[in-house]
Amino acid sequence: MTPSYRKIFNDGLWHKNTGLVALLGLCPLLAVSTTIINSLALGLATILTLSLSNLTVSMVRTLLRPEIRIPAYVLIIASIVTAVELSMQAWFHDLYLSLGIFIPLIVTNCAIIGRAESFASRHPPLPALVDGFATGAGFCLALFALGATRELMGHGSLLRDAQFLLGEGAATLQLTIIPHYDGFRLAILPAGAFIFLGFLIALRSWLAR
Amino acid sequence: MPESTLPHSPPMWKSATALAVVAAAGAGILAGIHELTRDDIEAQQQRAVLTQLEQVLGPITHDNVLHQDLIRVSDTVLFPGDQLVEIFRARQDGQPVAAVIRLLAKDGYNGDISLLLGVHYDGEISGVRVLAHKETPGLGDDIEFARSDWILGFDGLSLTARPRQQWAVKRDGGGFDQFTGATMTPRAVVKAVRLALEYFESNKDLIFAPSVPSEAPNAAPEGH
Amino acid sequence: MVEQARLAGEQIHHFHGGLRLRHNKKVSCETPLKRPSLPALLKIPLVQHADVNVQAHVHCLVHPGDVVLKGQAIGRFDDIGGGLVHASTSGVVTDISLQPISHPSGQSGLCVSLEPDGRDAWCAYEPVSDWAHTEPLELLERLLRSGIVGLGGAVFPTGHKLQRARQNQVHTLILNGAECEPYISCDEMLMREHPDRLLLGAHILKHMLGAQRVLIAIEDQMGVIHRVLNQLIKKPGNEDIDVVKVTTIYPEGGERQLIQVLTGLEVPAKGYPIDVGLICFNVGTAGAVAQSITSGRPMVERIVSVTGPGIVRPRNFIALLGTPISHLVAHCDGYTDDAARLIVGGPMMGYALSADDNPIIKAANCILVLTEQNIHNAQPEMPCIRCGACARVCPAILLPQLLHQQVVDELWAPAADNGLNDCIECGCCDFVCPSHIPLTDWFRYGKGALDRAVAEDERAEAAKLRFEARNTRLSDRKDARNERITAQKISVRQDARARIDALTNQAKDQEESGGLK
Amino acid sequence: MTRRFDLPGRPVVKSGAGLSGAPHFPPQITVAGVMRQVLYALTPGVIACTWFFGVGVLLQILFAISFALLFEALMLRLRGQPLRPFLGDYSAVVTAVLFALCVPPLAPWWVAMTGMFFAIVIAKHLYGGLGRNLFNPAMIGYVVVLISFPREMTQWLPPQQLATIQLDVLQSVLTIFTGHLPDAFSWDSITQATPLDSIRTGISEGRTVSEIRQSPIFGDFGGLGWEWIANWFALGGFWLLWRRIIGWHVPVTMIGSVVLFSLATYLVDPGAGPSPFQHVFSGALVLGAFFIATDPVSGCTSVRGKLWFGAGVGVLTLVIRSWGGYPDGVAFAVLLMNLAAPLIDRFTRPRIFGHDEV
Amino acid sequence: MREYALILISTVLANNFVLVRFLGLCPFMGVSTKFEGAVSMAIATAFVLTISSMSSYLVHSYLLVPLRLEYLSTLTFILVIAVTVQLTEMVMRKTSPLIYRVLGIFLPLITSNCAVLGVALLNQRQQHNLLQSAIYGLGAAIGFGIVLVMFTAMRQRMATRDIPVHFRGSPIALITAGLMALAFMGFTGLAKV
Amino acid sequence: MLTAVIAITSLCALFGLGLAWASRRFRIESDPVADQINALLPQTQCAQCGFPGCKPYATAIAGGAADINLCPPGGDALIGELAQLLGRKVKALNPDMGPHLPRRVAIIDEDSCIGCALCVQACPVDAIMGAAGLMHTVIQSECTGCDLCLPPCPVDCIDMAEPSLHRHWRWARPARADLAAVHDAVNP
Ligand SMILES: Cc1cc2nc3c(=O)[nH]c(=O)nc-3n(C[C@H](O)[C@H](O)[C@H](O)COP(=O)(O)O)c2cc1C
Ligand SMILES: Cc1cc2nc3c(=O)[nH]c(=O)nc-3n(C[C@H](O)[C@H](O)[C@H](O)COP(=O)(O)O)c2cc1C
Ligand SMILES: Cc1cc2nc3c(=O)[nH]c(=O)nc-3n(C[C@H](O)[C@H](O)[C@H](O)COP(=O)(O)O)c2cc1C
Ligand SMILES: Cc1cc2nc3c(=O)[nH]c(=O)nc-3n(C[C@H](O)[C@H](O)[C@H](O)CO)c2cc1C
Ligand code: SF4
Ligand code: SF4
Ligand code: SF4
Ligand code: SF4
Ligand code: FES
Repeated sequence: MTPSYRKIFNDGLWHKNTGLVALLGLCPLLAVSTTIINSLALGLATILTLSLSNLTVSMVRTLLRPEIRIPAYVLIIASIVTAVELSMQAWFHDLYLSLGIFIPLIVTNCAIIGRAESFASRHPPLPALVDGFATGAGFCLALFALGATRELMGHGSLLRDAQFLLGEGAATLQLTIIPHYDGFRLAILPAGAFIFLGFLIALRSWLAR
Repeated sequence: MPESTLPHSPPMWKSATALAVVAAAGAGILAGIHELTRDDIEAQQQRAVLTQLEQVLGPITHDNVLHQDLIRVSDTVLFPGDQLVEIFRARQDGQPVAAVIRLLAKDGYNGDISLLLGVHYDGEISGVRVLAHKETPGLGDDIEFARSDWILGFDGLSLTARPRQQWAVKRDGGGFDQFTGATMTPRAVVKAVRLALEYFESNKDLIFAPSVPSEAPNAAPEGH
Repeated sequence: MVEQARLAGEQIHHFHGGLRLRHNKKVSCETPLKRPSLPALLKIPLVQHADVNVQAHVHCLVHPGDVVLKGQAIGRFDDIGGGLVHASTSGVVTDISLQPISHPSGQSGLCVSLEPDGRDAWCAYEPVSDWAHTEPLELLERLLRSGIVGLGGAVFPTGHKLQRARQNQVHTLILNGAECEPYISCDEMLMREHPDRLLLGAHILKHMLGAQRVLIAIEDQMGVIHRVLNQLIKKPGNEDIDVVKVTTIYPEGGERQLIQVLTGLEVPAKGYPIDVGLICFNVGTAGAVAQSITSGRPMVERIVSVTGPGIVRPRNFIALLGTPISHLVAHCDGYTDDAARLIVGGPMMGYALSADDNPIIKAANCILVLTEQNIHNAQPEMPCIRCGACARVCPAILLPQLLHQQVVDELWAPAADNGLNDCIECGCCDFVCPSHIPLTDWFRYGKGALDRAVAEDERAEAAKLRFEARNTRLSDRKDARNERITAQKISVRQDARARIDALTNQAKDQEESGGLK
Repeated sequence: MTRRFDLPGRPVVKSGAGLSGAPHFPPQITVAGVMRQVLYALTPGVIACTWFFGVGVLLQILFAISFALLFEALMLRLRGQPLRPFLGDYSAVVTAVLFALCVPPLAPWWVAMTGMFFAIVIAKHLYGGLGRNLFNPAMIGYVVVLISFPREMTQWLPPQQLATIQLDVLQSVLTIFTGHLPDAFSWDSITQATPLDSIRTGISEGRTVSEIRQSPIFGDFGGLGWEWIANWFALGGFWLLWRRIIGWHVPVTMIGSVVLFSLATYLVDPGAGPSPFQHVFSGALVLGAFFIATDPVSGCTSVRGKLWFGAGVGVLTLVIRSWGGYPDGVAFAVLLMNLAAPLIDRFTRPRIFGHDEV
Repeated sequence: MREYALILISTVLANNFVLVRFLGLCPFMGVSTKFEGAVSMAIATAFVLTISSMSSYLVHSYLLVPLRLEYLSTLTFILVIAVTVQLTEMVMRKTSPLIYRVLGIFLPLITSNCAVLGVALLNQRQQHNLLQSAIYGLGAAIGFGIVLVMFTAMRQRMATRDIPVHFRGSPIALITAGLMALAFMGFTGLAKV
Repeated sequence: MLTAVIAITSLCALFGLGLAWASRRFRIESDPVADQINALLPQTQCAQCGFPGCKPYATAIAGGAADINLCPPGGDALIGELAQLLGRKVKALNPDMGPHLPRRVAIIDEDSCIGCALCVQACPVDAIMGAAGLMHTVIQSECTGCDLCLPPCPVDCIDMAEPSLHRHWRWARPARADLAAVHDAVNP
């Protein structure tokens, strides 16, 4: 039985949010969320990969024997991620450089294989695509929230380096929220990433109480 | 992904074949995408290097392929710590115009500071940038262009424009500002830039030697 | 092995932890021992222990209305070795019913109510004229019927303890006079007033055990007793007896601690002193053995200290078992105005009672009454700050702070690993805890709960084995049957036909066994 | 007449409801008592600090205590805990004082605020408050402000004997409140590298220790002023030892390991690093050994564990001082050993009475 | 020698894989609140990481580079890792049932540990040779293991009941990891290269 | 393109062969993981999990064929232990399998028992004694409380009751006092 799209979205964005509830794909979440733009870039890459992988898996779901399902998914995902990586390298080179190995590491983001296994392999392509999108969007949301908090606390700005994602003209998008702000350096350090994510999850759990 | 990743049920070869097919399909598609993006990627990579070089070179004219005209040199006195220093050379009609030196300042507070230094053939600095460093955030990181204009203080200087004893931070009686609470970092950068200039001055000819020697001479010119 | 040279009358070993507490024994030692008047009614509980199930299997041997004589057996219990309970005086059984007894649970137990007839008439008894030439086995036989239990705290039937000890080679008998808990002074009074009885008990027990030597441990502040005992053991016949002074550190009187202090040996955690060739009796027990063997009479009374700041005139009594506590208190001129808590036992290990009409039992060495001021707690319970004070004083060398956490979280396996069962419930850790955590309460609870958890695990393991055994049995039976049937069929019909039939049969069998689900 | 007695278990006594058993004497020591004694023991050192570095020290302590109590009260309220027993246990005050002693005397007020927020709210109350924290709250607070406000945290004043300019009380208060010096002063003129910092930078510039020690900021064995502060803290520490509030294990192994290892390098090459004396009487080592590494809550609890804990703090301090990125390493060393403490406790359980192996 | 020591110090302490590099966090957070499990996981990871680090290197430099197929590295590395894990599992199950009893459960989980792929990719990017790759992998695993084991021991000491409700579970675990990262900042500058 | 496909395919083939060889070379019989899981299961053998006993369920979990939240007698405690053992996330007990109840034991009303022996066959752990035609009794200490003997009994003479093991007096769990009230009482 295919759940309603509304439920798919609710789950992906909030109730079963990968970053904040399921706690999968923590490494990229913490590593790249120093600024909003980095977060968004990785978030978009993840949405793309998830949607494509869910779609592909759902299309080939009847062809695969159960015992090779998972390895096959891994290969499919690895191929998609490499494709995304190549495209970023070609068209968003600065972003590619600043995200480093976390683009290829999308392969091991358990959320992707998890969705492939628990949703895409049991549902037709369209819902699978939507589920991939919703789950990815949930992850992107978590990334965005964390990135925004850390950038604001750490740099006192929002949307710095926007040109990396949106092209040269976007450099002016940067909002300096707190002028002459020296920066609360903990926010951009690894320790701060952990602590801020901890607070974010607590906040979500408080909101969802 | 709790279950194991590969099957262990009996018809092993069948599964292996199926997997190989998936992998082959993936590889095939990727090869296609790779073909498609290859040129763009190469262009982008060049652009990335060039942007960096041009930042420190400023507006100059040259007609060689800057990022490929590269030598690596070493000098035990001026480039301490056995480093191989990269020098990119800009030429116009085969004549030397300027060079970009990529080197490490070895005595930063927390480790090496990687610098990019653009210098005109006449020894005038066209620009300096810090590529990477490990200095204390908030204290020593004002050497970054992104955080302060301090690094622009080198622009237009040369060994002749500023006397040798002035190549130091103010606390040591020189002409460069230090940061409050962080003297070592600027001290290290100033020293590294000065040494690089000295090397450039004394080895100009070798650096711009038309035959492209892969290694410049190790011997340091005397007089330091 | 114990080295003779090391036992020059002073302790040379130490045990871990412990507390130096204010002694407070003098007040009750100044007045001589005395028997109180006969109370109007005795309530004799058939369970005389503090720490076993009050609903243990007990059998009453009399009926309401029966007339009993002093020393007549009136009940029997079967727990921990079993034993007899005797009438403390002569009189009429008025009632046999569940009554409040002196038990930490506050629960009721089966009691025989006895109305004394005032005659205090003994039943027939048979003294041993010459115990030194009587077979130890016969003495043991008498002891088993005498109702004597250990008076040091655990109330384990002395006859059984001796019986088990005789199976091992016991070389040293220790008499425990290190009465280390504050206020309690019944052992001290016994040693003051009847040192000869103590020595007699020592000789009898040594004879019964075949031990080579006897150590009497007393505290270093019992100066008078030390002198008297030393004079006594200089007399001929007492060459094998030594008196050792030990420093007064609570709980030096715990037998494991005492043994370590006297000999440097550690009694293995799951073992008993006899595993290292020793046995330990309370001095009161030795006195009771001496009395009972020489007179032939069972145990019907014990020495009880009635003391504490809540008592007007503290002192020691020789009390009949079953005497109401209030009767003894009345003989001490009653409570002071600020009396606030009634305790059976000492301040460190005793348990509180809610009313003073409870009877004296064999385990009751002391009736302690504390005042409001004594028990006033200046601070509520706070979280543990891991200061380690508890571990510093724990004589069992445990980490109470860790154990506490595990007991609170009900993590029984780690708690067992960390020695929950090795806790002797001495209360030292409680006493020093700046956070005022009732650690000992937690450990008492934990030990009970751990018992249950272990029993549950054992049951599961046994169930697993039986389940597997049953499965193999069923499948063996099925295999055998299949084989038999196949063999028959093959012999009668053609091969092909037989195979089909076998298959049908198999299918049928599967259906049958499918009923299992 | 039967007399009835209250059973233990009334609130005043022990465990609240239900039956409770022996012991029937309540303990004589209390948490607040322990913490108060730590505060008494800190007094000589605090006075010495104030003597050498001015009223700024007292002001920092005042600020830190106020913020600490504020956050403590706030968190107790949020967690639904009673205020009075926990505010009255003085543990937050101890945290605040120890934190304030690590902060430069003229640091602006938000340093104390941030530090106390991380110490009290995050390091302490998110873990469940008193006794539950895994990390030393004061040191968490200190490390957070150290990496977040490195500039403010390196503005150390010279001891009063060397100070050419001194701020009076009002100027100090203003500086702390505004974060800026009064107009007549500049940070570069009134601050000075600490002795440890000077040694670190000096060595990295290739000078030998004896050359570096020519500087007037050095005293007879440690830094001028700093060495006496260390002595007064040690005095307080000995008093705590005597009162049995702390055990000898941590201070002895911590200072001992620093002396041992620095002596080894010192004997090999006296010019390459500070002498053992210099190490012990510099920075926060003595304060750390008696007051910080001895924090019962975040340290090891078994005796052998305490020995390892102290030695670990000592060695790590030395490692960070010699090769790391910070002039002093006590705070990091304490936190790193806090990390390892549960593990150490696991492997250093004492042999239970009557058991064979550990 | 010095170079290898520096790689070790860097991966284990100064640039600890979990706390500074942010790799391998999912198993770090999720795997185990049980001490024995954490130790097993640490050992199993060390094993797999070292082996897969080396085999990825071999495949990369003897297959992908000669054929100019570097862009397929992600695909091949994940393949190599999966096979390494599977082989390790089989061999271990046969040769040492005792070790398998302890480690077996954790082996499949390792495939989804991004540190394993991360190490392979980083080796490639930092142009390590075979021995460097092996040491890098080992160092990463030791760093992961040490931190995991200490973290587990700490988590066991936490008193869940007293932690504010919304912080129970993963938030407090993350905050603890953050405070650990803070402590590990004391190691910055240790591996100056 | 072709190189890529050929290279990857041959790599796969190589790995496939390697694994195939290894799986033959290192074949083993029983699964130690299943034993570990079985050791945690309550051994009630009640089949509520949908498997004929605890061991089969353990094997199913080890093989990845069953989830860890199917055993009602084990309840949440068991799920926690399994999650720890297997490094999985804790889940709620699957309500389809029935609720978690405290352990009970069967007691046969000996007056009504007609000695049909049907319960004996049903009991998975041989906890019921008695010969056909005679009265039957449950050995209390061996009964796991699985309820399997209830349905077959034609006269409904079997009851489930609290086990006597739990009736022994033990010290109660200390309660924590209300700190605020206590503090006020202590410091008036
Ligand atoms: C935690 C800490 C980090 C520091 N980081 C740096 C740094 O990155 N760069 C630097 O030049 N000085 C740094 N310093 C300061 C130096 O130790 C030293 O005080 C300074 O370089 C000397 O300059 P001054 O004479 O202006 O005080 C740091 C100091 C501390 C305590
Ligand atoms: C903490 C503790 C303290 C004890 N204190 C004494 C004591 O002071 N005097 C004593 O005779 N027995 C004391 N005992 C009991 C002894 O351990 C031991 O049971 C007794 O000496 C054995 O003799 P019994 O069988 O005659 O009772 C104590 C036990 C414990 C656990
Ligand atoms: C359940 C139980 C079993 C005992 N079994 C033995 C025994 O087998 N051999 C023995 O010498 N003493 C045995 N004792 C007596 C102990 O050795 C010891 O004297 C008694 O527990 C009193 O010690 P305590 O008051 O220190 O606990 C047993 C005691 C109890 C309570
Ligand atoms: C000897 C001793 C040392 C202490 N040291 C510290 C310390 O270094 N840092 C701190 O925050 N609290 C310290 N405290 C106070 C208290 O233990 C601490 O706040 C707890 O960690 C709070 O749960 C100390 C307390 C004592 C008794
Ligand atoms: S004495 Fe109390 S506060 Fe101290 S460690 Fe033991 S239980 Fe904790
Ligand atoms: S009560 Fe138990 S834990 Fe506490 S000190 Fe005594 S033996 Fe140790
Ligand atoms: S549901 Fe019953 S049979 Fe299944 S595992 Fe649990 S106890 Fe065993
Ligand atoms: S007697 Fe009944 S309830 Fe008990 S184990 Fe046997 S079948 Fe189950
Ligand atoms: S994302 Fe790194 S392990 Fe999951």
